[in-house]
Amino acid sequence: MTALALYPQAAEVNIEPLNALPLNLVALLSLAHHPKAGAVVLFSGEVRDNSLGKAVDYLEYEAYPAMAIKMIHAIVAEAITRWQLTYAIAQHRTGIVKSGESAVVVITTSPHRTEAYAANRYIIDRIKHEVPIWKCEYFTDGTKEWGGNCNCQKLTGDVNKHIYEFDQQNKL
Amino acid sequence: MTALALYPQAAEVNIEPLNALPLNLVALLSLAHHPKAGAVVLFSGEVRDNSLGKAVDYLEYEAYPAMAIKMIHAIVAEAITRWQLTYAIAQHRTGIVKSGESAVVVITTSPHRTEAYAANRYIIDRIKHEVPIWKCEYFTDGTKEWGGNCNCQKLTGDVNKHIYEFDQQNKL
Amino acid sequence: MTIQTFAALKDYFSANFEVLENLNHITDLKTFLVQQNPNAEAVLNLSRFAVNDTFVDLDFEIKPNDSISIIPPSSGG
Amino acid sequence: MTIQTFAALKDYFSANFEVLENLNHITDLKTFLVQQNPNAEAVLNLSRFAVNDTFVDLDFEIKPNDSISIIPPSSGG
Repeated sequence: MTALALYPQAAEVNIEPLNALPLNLVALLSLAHHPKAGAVVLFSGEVRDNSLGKAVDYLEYEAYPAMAIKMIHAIVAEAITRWQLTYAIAQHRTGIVKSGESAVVVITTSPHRTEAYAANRYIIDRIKHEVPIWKCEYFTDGTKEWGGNCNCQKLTGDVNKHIYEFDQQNKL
Repeated sequence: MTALALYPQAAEVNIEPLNALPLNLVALLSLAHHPKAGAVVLFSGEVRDNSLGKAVDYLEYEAYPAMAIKMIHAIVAEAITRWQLTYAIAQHRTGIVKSGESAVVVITTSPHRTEAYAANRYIIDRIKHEVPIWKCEYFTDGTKEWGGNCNCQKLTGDVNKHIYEFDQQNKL
Repeated sequence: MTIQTFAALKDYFSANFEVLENLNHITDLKTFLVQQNPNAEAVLNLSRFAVNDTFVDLDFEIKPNDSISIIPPSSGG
Repeated sequence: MTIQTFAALKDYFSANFEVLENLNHITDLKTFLVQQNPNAEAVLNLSRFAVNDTFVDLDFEIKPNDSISIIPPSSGG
């Protein structure tokens, strides 16, 4: 038994991709420390108090769990392999989320920082474009509206083809 | 008095750029929520248990506070203006930091995620290249070595000219 | 075949329903649903189709016992 | 003028010392310090100079009461 055996293989930590309760960023971040990881990047997507100029009361997130859970696991696993991460997790809220609360968190760690940043951005971009999760915005004036973040079809002509901000960054 | 007056202008929160005690990522992250911020990005630079193949016992960070504090404040302020951030802070450890502990934390928030990621990377790159902070690595074999992260002079021929990873990313 | 709809699509269709018509391909199902509710055409044009939880193209061949999910554009995060 | 050194430079010079010689520019100070300790030449070539806490170039003119900091390459983070 070597000293290294004392540390879990952090990349394998298993986190539920969907969560109906408030996301515990602190607990998730505390899992991310790893003796081989020099860089930890956390992204939290939080609910703003306005959307396109209208005052937002709260959001409600609907997911199709059967596909969403598998897809988030696959996206995270792909990022771990591609950037040789020491650790990566992603977790998305379902249900009602209020202004200032976190709707989604992505944490990536790697020996050096370039990989942790790139993988983090890759994971959130793919989740936002592909994973069957939808937000409904409830405004303070009593109206509601289903959000439509992904408009790629207008540009690609194919609902299954997406344009990722991650790739756009790399092309600049 | 409007409803907005209930919220602090988060970008102005004043954090000491240097800290001789363990960095409290949780407390710093909890300051970052803001009703206008849809994206929160946290970077933590942590001490690895190895450096160039040698087992690291701990690091010791030395800073020149008179210049380092002013420079970190200026870099963060510049990033806030350039990317119109709702909030940004950076804090660097001094003294002895052990494996798995955070040596530096940068938090940026903005309405949308592209700006929070870009500003975060910009701040950490400039801190690492420019700010008078130095690490001495103490290895488990009893030897020590001053780290020399910034080698830009070899490429630019000028100790005052740096090559930032941030700009390299944008050129890809 | 059984159909599941989500989010904005539920303003036009039930969350779960059965289609008994003899439809060969996903594109036929889409045409059928537009006939049922012409107001849903715009959102159906933006939606992806999954058969047994795997995304498929419009020319995918449907079997009678397939479970089909119609997925409006994602808006997570 | 007073000199402050940091990090690896302290293996070659005191952390704080005074230079009484009449030196006109930063480059003259650098030459003087290399003469004092030839082993420090490599690290001095990589270091930045600051006068009264502002980075300056080698042709910067020094005044007798200036406080000069010699800054080895940063290695924070």
